[in-house]
Amino acid sequence: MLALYVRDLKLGIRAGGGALVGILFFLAVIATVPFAIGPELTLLARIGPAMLWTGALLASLLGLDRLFQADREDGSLDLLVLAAERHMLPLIVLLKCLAHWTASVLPLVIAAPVLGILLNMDPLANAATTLTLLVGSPAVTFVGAIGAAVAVTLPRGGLLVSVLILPLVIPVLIFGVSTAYASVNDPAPFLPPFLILCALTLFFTVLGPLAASAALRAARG
Amino acid sequence: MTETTLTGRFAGLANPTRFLALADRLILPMAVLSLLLLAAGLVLGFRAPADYQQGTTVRIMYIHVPFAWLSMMCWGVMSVAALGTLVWRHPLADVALKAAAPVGVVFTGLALATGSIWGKPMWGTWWVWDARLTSVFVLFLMYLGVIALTRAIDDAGRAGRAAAVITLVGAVNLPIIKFSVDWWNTLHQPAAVFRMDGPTIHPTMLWPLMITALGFTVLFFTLHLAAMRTEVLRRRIFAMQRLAARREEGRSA
Amino acid sequence: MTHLLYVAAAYGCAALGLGGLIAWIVWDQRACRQRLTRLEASGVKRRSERAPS
Amino acid sequence: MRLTAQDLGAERGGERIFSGLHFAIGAGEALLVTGPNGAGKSTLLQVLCGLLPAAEGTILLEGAGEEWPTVAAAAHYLGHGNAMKPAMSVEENLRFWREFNGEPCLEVDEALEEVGLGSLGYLPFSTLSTGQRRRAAIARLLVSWRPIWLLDEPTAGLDARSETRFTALMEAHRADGGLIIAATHWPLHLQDVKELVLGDAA
Repeated sequence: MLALYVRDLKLGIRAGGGALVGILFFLAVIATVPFAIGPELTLLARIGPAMLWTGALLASLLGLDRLFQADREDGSLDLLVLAAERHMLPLIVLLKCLAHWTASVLPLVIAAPVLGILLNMDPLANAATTLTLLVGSPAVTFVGAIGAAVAVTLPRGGLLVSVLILPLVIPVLIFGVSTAYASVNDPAPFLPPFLILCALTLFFTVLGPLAASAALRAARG
Repeated sequence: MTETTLTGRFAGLANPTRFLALADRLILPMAVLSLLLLAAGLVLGFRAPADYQQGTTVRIMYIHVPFAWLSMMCWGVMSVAALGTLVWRHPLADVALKAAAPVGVVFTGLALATGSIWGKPMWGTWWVWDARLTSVFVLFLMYLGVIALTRAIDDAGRAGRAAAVITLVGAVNLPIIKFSVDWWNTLHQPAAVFRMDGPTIHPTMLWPLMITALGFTVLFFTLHLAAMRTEVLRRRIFAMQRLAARREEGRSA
Repeated sequence: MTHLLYVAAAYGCAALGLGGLIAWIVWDQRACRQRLTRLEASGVKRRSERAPS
Repeated sequence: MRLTAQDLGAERGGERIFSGLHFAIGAGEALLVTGPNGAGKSTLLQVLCGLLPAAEGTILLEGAGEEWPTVAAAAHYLGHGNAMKPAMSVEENLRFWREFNGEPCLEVDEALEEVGLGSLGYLPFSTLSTGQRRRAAIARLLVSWRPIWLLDEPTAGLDARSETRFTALMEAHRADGGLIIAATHWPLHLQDVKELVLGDAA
């Protein structure tokens, strides 16, 4: 099983993989905000966490449709489904999601604090946003895997994946951003939304692979 | 300027093998030269008196300003290489372009980093949307785009031509970006921002700046040449890999 | 006094950036040379080399 | 080990492809599935290995012991795709499949030698020609042991020499007690082969 994780990780990082595109998209989204809103530092600081979260969310949705499409095109998806006796399919999907998260989404989380500086966020908000991104982004990948599995047979599934799973990802966005803001303006509680965010991630860690493997099997017919 | 004479020599180097031989001979002396220049420039710079207003932070100027100049110059070199690919059909032009982009992105990134570190004591924040810093930031994005483009397409010829077009389009747009960012900046920025490198630099500081700038320029061309050499080797590897596969195919049929 | 800290930070950052770039170029070059020698070891002749023989 | 199918039927996209198929294959035997294009050869193979649900009829695997509970667990499926990643080298691909599929059999370089790609292991998969890619895909069958081989157009793109080499490999597999079901247009020069013709003749 580890071999699958290592293989997908290697493929993700290579030039052709989605990692570079995700980072570029995230950078572009964050870079355009100040030009639209103006170099007004206080305003930028206020919307900083929201922009980081939206940018990271959309960037990780971007690379998701290639999650199963590449394997389907060269025929290895059939073999992965066939190996269900030896390795449970949900486990295979879980590992592929983790590999995709490490290759494409983790760099986004690492880049977030640097971009936070561009948005003139103070260190506390920056750290809180990065923490929530680190905790919340796996949920996005796991939910996205369901969309990717459903859209694997469609020729141009890419866009459909984002539309399909955007509503499912709204809760993660809400709790992520509210946790980030709670760190800055004191009255707002920090721990409750943060714990809910962790719960969401754990929930999707289970639901995602299960639903995605069901969708993959259903897509065979 | 150094750049045009260099391309003159590039034109004579159509044959990659001759280029590799020249590169092997040139890289070491150029590296040593750049180290010497940098050492001299920095020593002079640190012996010059600190700025009356900023104190010792002005010494960041000796690396920030060269980085900023080089980030612009690198795009110039890439544009010449782009012309080489599209107009003069020089076989090594797209290699020069693909090799220059990573070096350019590092120099631009360092220009931004040193600029923001230099700005911290003055403006109290790490990043201010100052007109110059912003346009260098946009340039940084453009470098990343070219790098992504040159690595996305595996067919070298097509990738070279596509990157050349994007580089030339970028070069044409640089002044437009510069102008619009200045306008955008003055439109919103109420406070007058401290000008980065002050109109009149004291001669004792000007000399070290010139020397470090020259040192960094030579360093840039050394790294560019080394990156080009690796790129030529990589192309040779791809060709030989296909040959190896063909050869086996031929033998087994 | 903290000003010196900023100067050190700037130079440190520059050294890190340039060091990383140089390391990447050297590493990339060594990787390519290794693959090249391996290809040549397996007896693949490039067109230009083959022509004279 | 015996694989039997009783009045097997399959649908694809709501349309009945074939129905009422009977065959039984024991260890060491081979079944050649022939028929015009679209007669459902590939569908039959996918139904056998469980990739597609069977519309009617049953598939029975007897005498395989608990080591091979289902056909899917006991089978190698070689489809139209080669299941290899172009960006990775041939060796890396095979090493991945060997580790992922378990039951290691031949070493990677031995398998490559068997299919005549011994010297090309380190090349990226993308630089290989179609025939060489198919041979690399065949090498995947050799690196891990599975008693049942379900082959869909295995010799597509192979030249004469590779075909004879592949026939020898299949004979060796049958000798080891494995069984083969191959869907193909071209004859595979295998001895005492059972025939199953699909399409209008069935």
